[in-house]
Formats: sequence, structure tokens, C-alpha cells
Amino acid sequence: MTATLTKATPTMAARTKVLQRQGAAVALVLMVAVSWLVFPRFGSLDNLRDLALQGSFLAVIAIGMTFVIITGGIDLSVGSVYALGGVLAAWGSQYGFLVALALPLVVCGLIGLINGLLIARTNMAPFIVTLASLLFARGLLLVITDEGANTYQIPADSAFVELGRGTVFGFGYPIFVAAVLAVLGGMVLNRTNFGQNVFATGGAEQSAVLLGVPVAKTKVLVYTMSGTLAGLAGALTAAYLQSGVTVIGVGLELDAIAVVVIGGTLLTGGMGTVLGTVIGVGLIKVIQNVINQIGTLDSNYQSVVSGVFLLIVVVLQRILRR
Amino acid sequence: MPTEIPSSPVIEVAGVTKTFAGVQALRDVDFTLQRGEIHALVGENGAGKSTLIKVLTGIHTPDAGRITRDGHISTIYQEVNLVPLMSVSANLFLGREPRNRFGLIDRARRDADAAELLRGYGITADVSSPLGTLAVGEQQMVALARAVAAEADVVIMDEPTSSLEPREVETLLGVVQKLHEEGIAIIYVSHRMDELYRICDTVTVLRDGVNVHSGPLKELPRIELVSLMLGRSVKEIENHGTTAFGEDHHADAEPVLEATGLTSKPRINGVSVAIRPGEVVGLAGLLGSGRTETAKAIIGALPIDGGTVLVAGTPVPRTVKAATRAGISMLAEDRKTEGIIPNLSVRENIVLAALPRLSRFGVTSRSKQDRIVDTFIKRLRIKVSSPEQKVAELSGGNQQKVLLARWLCTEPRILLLDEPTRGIDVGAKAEVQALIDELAREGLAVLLISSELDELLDGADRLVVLRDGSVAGELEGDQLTREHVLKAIAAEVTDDSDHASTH
Amino acid sequence: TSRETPTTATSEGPAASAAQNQSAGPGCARSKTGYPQIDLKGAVVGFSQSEKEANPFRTAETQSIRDEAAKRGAELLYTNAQSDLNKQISDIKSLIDRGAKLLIVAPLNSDGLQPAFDAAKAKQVPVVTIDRKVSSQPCTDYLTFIGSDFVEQGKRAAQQMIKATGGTGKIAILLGASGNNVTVDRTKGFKDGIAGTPGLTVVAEQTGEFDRSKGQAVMEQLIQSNPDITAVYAENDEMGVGAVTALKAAGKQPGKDVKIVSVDGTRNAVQLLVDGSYTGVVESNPRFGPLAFDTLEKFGKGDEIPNTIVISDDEYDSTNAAQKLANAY
Amino acid sequence: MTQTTQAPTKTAVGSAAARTRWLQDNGVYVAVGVLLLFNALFTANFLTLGNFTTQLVQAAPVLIVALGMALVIGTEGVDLSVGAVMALAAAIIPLYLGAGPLVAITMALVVGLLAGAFNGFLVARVGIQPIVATLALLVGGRGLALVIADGQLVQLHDETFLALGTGDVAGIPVSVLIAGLLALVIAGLTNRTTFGRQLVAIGGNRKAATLAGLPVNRVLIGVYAITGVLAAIAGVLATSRLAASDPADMGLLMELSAITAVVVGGTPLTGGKVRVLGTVFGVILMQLVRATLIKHNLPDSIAQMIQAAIIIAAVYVARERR
Ligand SMILES: Nc1ncnc2c1ncn2[C@@H]1O[C@H](COP(=O)(O)OP(=O)(O)OP(=O)(O)O)[C@@H](O)[C@H]1O
Ligand SMILES: Nc1ncnc2c1ncn2[C@@H]1O[C@H](COP(=O)(O)OP(=O)(O)OP(=O)(O)O)[C@@H](O)[C@H]1O
Ligand SMILES: [Mg+2]
Ligand SMILES: [Mg+2]
Repeated sequence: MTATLTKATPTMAARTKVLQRQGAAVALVLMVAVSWLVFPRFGSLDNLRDLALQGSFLAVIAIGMTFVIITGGIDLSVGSVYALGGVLAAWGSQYGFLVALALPLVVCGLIGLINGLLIARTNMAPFIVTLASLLFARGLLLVITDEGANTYQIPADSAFVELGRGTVFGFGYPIFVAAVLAVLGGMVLNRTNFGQNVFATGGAEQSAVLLGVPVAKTKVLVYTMSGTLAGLAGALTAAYLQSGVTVIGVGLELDAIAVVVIGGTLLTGGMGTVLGTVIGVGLIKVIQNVINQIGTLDSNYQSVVSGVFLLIVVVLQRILRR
Repeated sequence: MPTEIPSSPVIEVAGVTKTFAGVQALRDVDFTLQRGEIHALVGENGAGKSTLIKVLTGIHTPDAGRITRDGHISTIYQEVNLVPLMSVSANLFLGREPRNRFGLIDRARRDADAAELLRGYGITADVSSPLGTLAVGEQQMVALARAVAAEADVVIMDEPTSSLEPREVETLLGVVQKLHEEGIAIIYVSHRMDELYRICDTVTVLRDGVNVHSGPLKELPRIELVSLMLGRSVKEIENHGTTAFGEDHHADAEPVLEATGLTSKPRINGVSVAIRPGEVVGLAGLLGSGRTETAKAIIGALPIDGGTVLVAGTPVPRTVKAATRAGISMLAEDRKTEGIIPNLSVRENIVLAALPRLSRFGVTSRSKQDRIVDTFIKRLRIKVSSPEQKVAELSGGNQQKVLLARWLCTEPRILLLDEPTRGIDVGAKAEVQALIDELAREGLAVLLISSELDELLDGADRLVVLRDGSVAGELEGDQLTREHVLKAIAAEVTDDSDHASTH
Repeated sequence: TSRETPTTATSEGPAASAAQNQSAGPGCARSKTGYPQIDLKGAVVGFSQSEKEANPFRTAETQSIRDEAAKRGAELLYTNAQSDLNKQISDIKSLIDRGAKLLIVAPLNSDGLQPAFDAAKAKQVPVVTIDRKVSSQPCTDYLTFIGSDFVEQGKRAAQQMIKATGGTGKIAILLGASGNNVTVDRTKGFKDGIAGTPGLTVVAEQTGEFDRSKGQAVMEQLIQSNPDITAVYAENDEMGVGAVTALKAAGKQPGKDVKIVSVDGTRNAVQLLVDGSYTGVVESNPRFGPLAFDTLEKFGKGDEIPNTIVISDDEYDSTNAAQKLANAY
Repeated sequence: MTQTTQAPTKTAVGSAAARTRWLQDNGVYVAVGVLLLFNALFTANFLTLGNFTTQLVQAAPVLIVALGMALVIGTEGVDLSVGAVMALAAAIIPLYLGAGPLVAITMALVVGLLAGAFNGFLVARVGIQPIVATLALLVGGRGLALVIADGQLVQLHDETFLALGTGDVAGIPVSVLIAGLLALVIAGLTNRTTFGRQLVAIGGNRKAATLAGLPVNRVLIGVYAITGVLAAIAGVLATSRLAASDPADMGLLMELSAITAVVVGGTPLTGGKVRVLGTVFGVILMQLVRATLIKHNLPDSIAQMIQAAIIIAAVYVARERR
């Protein structure tokens, strides 16, 4: 009967699964190896530290985005919310460490919550809801900063700055924050009921409802999470920059989506990993770093090269997946 | 079978009405489910069975009426409603995963439990692989296992056997029996009379959303049940007689379709089928034996490693488009994901494949479309409020008819039918079968895949039996008996002929 | 002050005649910082540009730095942050990593570059910031700032406006990008500048995001709802040029019915001025090269460097536009 | 545990449902009406011919892009590269203007066609998800445009070419005329041609469409190619109106404006449906919103927040009910 068939398939499936999962990782290893050989400064400890630090902010946002995308949604508001989070943290830092940290988390979490409620309760498309909150968060940021005229500074000696600037073995704290969140995120996704609900919601929403999955609640939670994490990334950035810079985060949502997809998460939902996202962040940051290492590249060519790289990575991945 | 019927209702429905945008799916329905009984819910396609179930389980809120539930309900819905991208074990235990002492999901135990559980249903697939890689029938069994394992007081099954083949039907009926012995009440929806009479105690008949009969099943003669469902007198039905499905067709000598050595690893391996115009060839086999793959390979929807397809002696390029142009059409097995375009109207779904023919210079002609659509709605008795109704709003059986119409209006020379009567009510089924006959008589070459052995035996002139992706034998003439087929399908299941003899 | 007397054009452009009289606070000498002495000739100099050279200001700025580096025999390393603040921090760190001993930075934003300055400090690399003042500490975080005074630019635009309108009129302001401190300063300067002229009122201020087509679109809207607008202050030339197109399309005569003053000094705007469709342009001088390298050289020699060095900005109006057109960038 | 569900009394349920359904289909027209009324009452000099002309002229390029976007969205895709394609078209114009406007325009359209076909190829043949496939061109395309134009804005002086932006036929501006004609063409295409019906079928259920023997790849590539050409047309018109080729800013964020207009106009992002008239009104609605905010001189912060609110309100009304 089916025995022969089903016995043969798992090994095949397992082998392709390994390749699919590792597609981005293979690309990353290759990129790093080549860069290391071609550009002598690429492998310097300083460069690697900076690379990791720059990646950590994006990673924090992208982890939230991973959850959102697995539910079949998308969150375009993270770039604005990230900037808002930074401004709020800087403003809050005058009232001490706790306020500086809590304020962006709460406000950005609230924006995420509203996104989630609108998406889950009213059946509006996530793309458009979060596009609106992208505008809203920017607007709010401009209100707080008097149309961008005020940039709130964080005193250099405050404990909050330490959160962004402090290091262990030269590696900045944000790297560790991102790492912890990645591990936690992976665990939540794969080892908790909530994680299973996330997969089910994105995999087959109608069925998930019939299976008793709290689809609406799950959606509300992932968008809240995404907003909160974007706020946290903003707060970390503010601590790092020692000020609530207003002009950051424009277009960051596209970076976040790109790394999540490069990491093998399906934009249509139902499948994805946090580890893949972290690898995706690594890839994008290495690409940027390499463009910098080339040094002589005309600034107009830089985006052409980024675009081509992005294309190569997704096409490669797609081919591996076949 | 039923030992005692305790008379405390687990579900009581009074005066329920449910309307969807103009369609009254349920009208003032009363319904009572007694503890421990197996209650058949029958009716034509679109009678409101699935809707009643969704009202019972709270998916739909009724417009009027009262529902009293006493106990936990677990449901297997009509279409497989699991998550294809998640693993089999994750699907089985979604919402009640085994935890370790840190409160995290214990994946090893989940897989072990799942494998153990499924073995009881005769499924040995890898439980950590995505559910979507399982055959539809296997998925149906997983859904069954999940529903049963939920420890419910009531289990509702909406056409659970529609994608199962005989052996699995037996497994399922065995499970139903076991549940029954444990005192669990069951609502059982099916269009297959044999099953109903084998296991059910009571019956409720819905017609056009109205409960036209509730009562013990055993005392109700089949013909009367059918007459209740169709709303026609017993006499009328008797006169009409059983369908003449399966009369011998006059086939030409030269095959119009010749598929040779079709191979697509690991699913099919050198399958060859030839069909002559006017001939109905049945494809028999177990779940996963490669019947669907064979059909898909013929029409070019499956990448193949080897093999050729000839139509009237000319090779056909390996794309669906080319195959369609050459005159091959295929009715897909899974109408939800491979058949209907849910957003589009019934009209648009019907004319979809024939659109280029109904257009001039790429501009469509509405009047030509309307004419064709009208013809087919009448001919197949598709129940719609208007041809402009969204196809997603139709009942399962009516959707199936829409798809049949889609293929018929392309005027194909070769028709591949993968489970054409799946989920179709008795009346419509006879019609579809008659239609197949008629088409064959008109000179069409038909490949018929069905899980219902009787349908194959009656309808086909010749049977090709598949086993593990290869042709295990061909049966013709006198050999077209249940015993012969079962023997050819697989040696291990010959004992199923015992069941066969029970009816 | 020197502001009121427009610099006469020389073959080298106004930058050659830069004024350094605006130094604020105590100066900064190499001895105070303990940085090593570096000879400009053959030295590796890093330049971190903030945005793509897609507008004339950035093009001229980068070119000026490149030319001067070549002239003085320094090796120039160049990066472009593509309007991404985090990238600019990485850029500056990588410049240091690649061996830059002196840095010229065109900051993307006044705030947020602290981590980059800290990295430079750690390697004892002096940083000269150009065109945009940062909020960090001069002499400690960076050496000095060379640039225009944006508030002053706004004030000068206001003076031109007062002169051109005779002190009465209804003004529409085309603001720069929101959240940008150039926008903030040029608005403040302009509003302060017209504060003493009660005949001038601002009837609308809308952002055109420093972009020609947005400036044009906003102007088209404003001229419809406020047909009585008689003056436009655009916070850069691009928006001003867009406004000219919009006004012409609405049947107005820019430069006559509606006065237009903007800041930058691009060739397009000055040409319009020559053609009579524009009222005035306050220059924002992008030619930082000579001044920046002078400063680095002086610092190397041990001279005291002021905290702020203001580059002199020229000014164009209908009387001098034709003769100075060659100076526009 | 006995639960009893009592259905709501069935009074007026029907008429309320009919009303929401009507609003759902016609919400965008109502919104445009309301906004027109508001402006007529509270905005100075609103009811003038000049003003309406201005609104239409400004809306024309967005509409042209949105028409293409509506088609792509109908196939369950999205095209993020439209703004970059506009920039490419803008960059091409001055290169060939010497050979006459017709040559320049043709070249720009050819580039749009190629860019679109490339997107379509990635989506249809390579099987990359539309967002990512077109993201690569969004990142790289503008860079390429800048490389072509050497990063410079080029002032244009060709009278014939500029007439596209300033000229009119019988009082109707050329660009508005072109946009209107294109709207009619696209409406005919979607509703009356095989191609159009196949397009929505593919968006509604790609697997089923494939099995029905539809030329899925050809249709997809065609749709993206059309979108590319339309974006190029928009780029040409916007360039002539600006009287300059400005690849750095041409069409910046156009993808978001176009998507917003399409969705606000009632075309769901889930595909399988294209509403051309709705899209036209979606564009007009967003144009009127922007105009209203500018005319009432609201600060950027408030303007952004109001836009967010209006998008949400419009989409909320038009949302598909479960
Ligand atoms: N969501 C919906 N929207 C509109 N109409 C619907 C909807 N669901 C069901 N209907 C309509 O309600 C009627 C009853 O449908 P239902 O699915 O209950 O039939 P059924 O008895 O289960 O038929 P089948 O045997 O074919 O499964 C049909 O006419 C169908 O078109
Ligand atoms: N072990 C498996 N691995 C991957 N896919 C499978 C497996 N078994 C079945 N499938 C998928 O399920 C579908 C149906 O399976 P298959 O064709 O083997 O069954 P069949 O012989 O047609 O029987 P039936 O039609 O009764 O399901 C196919 O589309 C196939 O891709
Ligand atoms: Mg049903
Ligand atoms: Mg099958």
C-alpha cells in the first residue's frame, strides 16, 4: 500500500528541507568568505563589531515583522514607529531610565495594538492599515517635536545612553538585546501554543478559525509585538545616538520586509523562522558593508548594486527551493 | 447496532433561520440530537446541511431561532479544514499540545503521540512533514483523528467519506462504531445511502432549507428517503428507474489519447493509458496510488521525468494550455484549491476555459456566454439564484457541477474526471453519471477516477488499476467485478470483499 | 558686517574670500587636543557625504572637496550615506578603519552622529564638519564647523523680500522637509526678518520637501485658494523654480505679480532671475574645499581654530544676477 | 455546560445589511461627494474652473500609475517599482530629446515596458513573490536612473515636449485627456476582453486558472508590462509638466500613493477583482484630501494624521465583510 511511497518521501523531503532552510545561510557564508578574502579590512574586529551593531537594530524590528508575515500580514508602519520610539525615548530620558525605556514601548505597542485591532476585527487589509499608521506615527512624531524643530538630547552621562553605547568585549549591548530576542522569538514561535496559532493563522485562516484557533487574538498580538519591538529598536537607537533623531526610519519597513523574506519566510504566510530572519539581516548588512569596502563606488551606483544583490539573493533562494 | 437510545438531547435547535445575501439557506428548522445516537443529516446539494452544522457549531449566527448545546462538539467540516503548511502532528494537536515542564511544547512527544494515534487509522506517513504533502484522503483521516481525539460529547462529520476509498471508509466506519459504543452522539452527513443505512439510527431530511422529515432511519425505505430529499413522489422515481450508467459504448478502434510510460518520480512510474473515442476508462487504485498524478501528468500539470502523451497520434507539448488546445480537459479533485475561482460569478467560472472561443479579437461576447451558461445551468440543474451569484456562495455539490460545466463547454475530445461525483447528491450524481454516458456516446474519451468502486464498475468499459504508481493490471468485460478489482488493487485488501458482500 | 556687502565675484568664486570673523568661543589648538601632527600633503583624508549628489548643492560640495584634495596632494577617501544616518556612522567608522587621518563630514542631521565622533576621538582623528552644524561639543567631539548660518540666510531672504515688495504683501512659504533643522532655521530667520514689517503677512506655509515637483504642486494649490498671494519664499531654489512653473501655469507673472525669493544659488534659479521671472536668491555656499583644507592645515601647524567658521554666502538680485551667473552652481 | 444561543430579533436586519452593502460598493463615491461639499462650503475659491483643472492635472500621473497598479493587484500581486520606473522614464527623455520628442517618448515607454516585463518575468517564470521581485527594481531602478542622468536634474526646453504638460485640447489639459482615455482603455480591457477576465481569474485562484489551461505566465508578464508602460507614461507626463528631468525625485513614494488609491477605490489587495472606476475615484479622493489639507494650511504633522484617518475610514467602509 502507501508504505513504500511514504517511506521514500521523508528522506527526500528532509534533504530538500535542509537546502531550503539553509539557502540564505549558504549565501551568507559565501558572501562572508568572499568578502573576507577580497577586502582585507572586512574581517577586522572593529568592522565586524560595527556590522553586528548596525544589524541589531534592524534585527529587533525584523523579528516582530517575521511574526506578522507568518500570520500572512505585513507591517509597513515599523519605520515611522521606530523613529517615533526614538523621539519618545529621548524625550522620556529626562525623567530617568525607566521612563525612557517604557514610554516608547507603551506608545509604540499601542499603535501596534490599534493596527492589530483594525486588522483583526474589521477585516481590513494589513497593507493599507499599516500604511495609514505609517503616516499617523510620522505625524505624531512631528507634533511632539514641534514639526521637527526640536530634537531631544539624552545627557551623555545618563544610564540610558549606556544601554545603547555600552559594550561587552567591544560588542554593543544592542547586539545582545537582539540576540536574546531572537532566541526568545524562535522559542515562542516553535515551542508555544501562541506560536502554533501564528502558523495556523497564516497557513489557512479559514481553517484556523474552524480549528478553534483564536485568530483575531493572535493577529492583535503579533501587531502589538511588532509595534513594541519597533519602539524598542527606536529606543535603543536613540540611546546609541544620544538623541531622538527625527529623520531616521524612512523606508526601513522595506528593509525589514526584505530581510524577513530573504530569510525564507513566506510572504503569503504560514511558514518562516526567526533564525532565517537573523541570517537575512546578516546578508543585507554584509552587502552594505561590502559596497562600502569597495569605497570608490559612485553613490548612484550603490543602490543599483544593492538592487542587483537583492535580486540575486532572492532568485538564488527561489532556485534552491525548487 | 444501536443498543439503547437514552432520550436526553445533547443539541436542540428550534426555529432556526439563516439567510445569506438573498438565499434562504435554513428556514425555521427544528432539530434534536439525542445522546448517543448516530443521526443522519441528508438532503440535496444546497439543502442547507453544512449551514445547519455551521450554525450548530457557532460559526454562523442564525437570523432567528434558539440553539441549546449540552456538551463539547467536535467537527469535521466538509472541505478538509486543516493547515497544509503545518506538520501533521502540529495539525493533530493544535490547541492542545503536550508540554514539557517549562511549559514549552514537547515536540518529540507530540510527534510520537501523533504517529501512534494515526497508526490506529492506518496512516503511516511522516508526522513531521507538512500536512499538505499527504493525499486528500489521508488528510481527511487526520481531520477525523483530530476530531475524535478531542474527547467530545458530539462529533459532527460533514461528508467525511467523500474523498476516501473503500478501505478507508471501512476504517472510518469502524471509528464511528467505536465512538458510538462510548456513548458519543454523532451527526453524519453523506450522500452515500449504503453508509447511512449501515450505521445511522435516525435521519433528518432537509429540503430547500426546511426540515421535511425527522425519524428513525431503519424503517424508512430507501426509495422513500430519496423521494423526501428530492421532493418527488416515490412513483416518479421508480418510473425514472436507476440510472443506466455503464451501458456499453461504441468505441472506435484507434485510441484518441495515448499516454505511454508517464513517469514523475517518486509518485508515478511508467504509467500507460490509452482511451478510444466513446470509451470510459476507469482508473482504480488505493489512496496515493498515483491516479491524480496520472491525470495531472496527462494534462501537463505535473512535471514529468519521462513519457509521452499523444492525442490522435500527435504529441502534445507539456503545458496545460497546449493540452487544453489539443482537446484534453481535467476536472480537478480538489475543487476548493484547484477548481473554483471564489470571487468570480457562476457565469464567469463556467466560461473561464472556453473564453477565447467565446471572444472575437480578444473581446468577449456577453450574449454567447449567457447562452452557454443558461444551457448548462439547466442541463446540470445547478442551483443558483442567478448566474451572477458568486460561486463561493454555492453549496459544495453545486460548485462541482459548475466545474463540470466549465469543462463541458470547452467541447473537449478527452475528459479526465478526478472524482467527478465527490460530494454530489443522489439526484445530481445520477445525472452526472448519465451525462458521462451521454458524452461517451457522443464520442468523447473519458478517464474516470473514483473512490467509489461501484461507480467505476458500473461506469467504466475498462479499468486500469494502479498500485504504487505503476499499472498493476487492466480489467475488461467479465473481469469487471468487485473481487477482481480488489485483488488487482492490492493483495492485502482482498478481505475487504467481505464488506462488499454485506450490501 | 560683511553680510550686507555682497562679495564681489572672483575667478575662484566666493569661497576664496570666506570670512572667518564669526568665530565663537575660545579657539581650539592641536596642543589642547593632543592630536598628532599631520602633513596635508600625502595625508589620507576621509570625506563623508550625507546624501546622493542628485542636487546641485551636493554636487558642487563634493566636487569642491575633491578638487581641493587633489590640489593639495592629499589622498581622498569618499563615502556617501545615501540619507541614512546609521550608514553615515558606519561610513565614518569605516573611513577611520581604512586609514583616514583627517575627516571632513557633511552631517546628514545635526543630531545623532555622536558614536561616529567618539570613534574618531578614540583614534585621535580631527573632524571638520561642513554645511550643517551638529549638536556635539566642538574641539572635543569635533574640531570645528564650517558652514552657512541658516537663520541668517532666512533673514537675508526676508530683507530681499521687504525690498522687493516695498513692505506690503501676502507671502506663501514653501517649507523644506519636515523634521530637518535647515527647514527650521530658514523659517525662523525669515519670520524674524519680516517681524518688523507689519505690511507683510504669511498666509500659508506648506512643505514642498525641498523638491521641485512638490513645490510646484503645492504652489498650484495655494495660488488657487489664495489668488491674492503676492510673494513666495521658497526654502530652496528647487521649490522656487517649481513655484515659477506653477505661477506661470496659473496665468501669473512670477517675479512681477508674485515676488519669489529662495535660498541656494543654483544656476537654474539665477538664470530665472536673469530672465526676470525671479526676485532674489540668497546663496548657500557649497564650496567648502579650500576653507576645510585651510583649517586642517592650520590645525596641523598648531594654530588656534575658532569653533565656528562661517562661509560667506553671496546674494543675487535682479541688479547683479546677469554678471554673477557664472558663479551660480 | 449548557449554552444557549438566542438569535437577534430579525427586524431591519435585512435593510441594514443592504445599506452597508450599498455603502461598501459606493463608499468612495460618497466620500468624494462629501469632500467636494465640504470644500464648496469651507474652502475659499474652490468652485472655480482653474481649481478643478489643477486637481485633475495633479491627479493625472497618479491615476495612470494607479490603473496599472489596479491590474497588478487584481492578479494578487503588487508593483513597488512604479516610482522607480517613472524615474527611469524621466532619465531617458533628455537623452533622446535631440532626436525629437516622439523618439524620446517612445524610448521612455520602451524602457517602461522592459522594466515591467522584467518584473513579470520574475513573478511568473521565476516564481518570486511580487513584493520582493519589484522591491529589487524599487531599490535599483532609481539608482540606475541617476546613473543614466549622471545624477543631474536636466532642464528641458523642447516646446513640443513641454506642450504635453501645459497644452490643452478644447480646454481639457492634455495629461488629463490621456489619463481619461487610458482609464477607458483599462476599463474595457478588464471587463470586456479575454485578457481581463483571465487576469482576475488568475488573481482569484492561480492554481485553478493554471489547471483551466489559462496562459497564466503570459497574462502575468503582460500585466506587469502594461503597468511598466503606464508608469513610464506617467513619468513622461510628469516630466513635461515639471519642464525638467528629475530622476532623483520623480515618482518618489508613488507606489504607496497608487496602492492607497486602488485600495481606497475598493479593489481588494487579495486579488480576483479590479475596480477601474473605483480606482479613478480613489485617486480623486486622495487628491482632494491633499488639496484640502494644503488649502486649509494645516501643518504637516496634522495633515499626515488626517490622511491616515481618512484612508482608514474609506477602507473601513469598503471592506469585504466575512
Ligand atoms: N457563505 C455563504 N454565502 C451565501 N450563500 C451561502 C453561503 N453558504 C451557503 N450558502 C447557500 O446556502 C445554501 C445551503 O448551502 P449548504 O452548504 O448548507 O448546502 P449543503 O446542504 O451542505 O450542500 P452539499 O451537499 O452540496 O454540501 C446554498 O444555496 C448555498 O448557496
Ligand atoms: N506522500 C506524499 N508526498 C507528497 N504529496 C503527496 C503524497 N501523497 C499524496 N500527495 C499529494 O496528494 C494528492 C493526491 O495523491 P495521489 O495522487 O497520490 O492520490 P490518488 O491516487 O489520486 O488517490 P486519491 O485521488 O484518492 O487521493 C496529489 O496531488 C499529491 O501531490
Ligand atoms: Mg455541504
Ligand atoms: Mg486523487
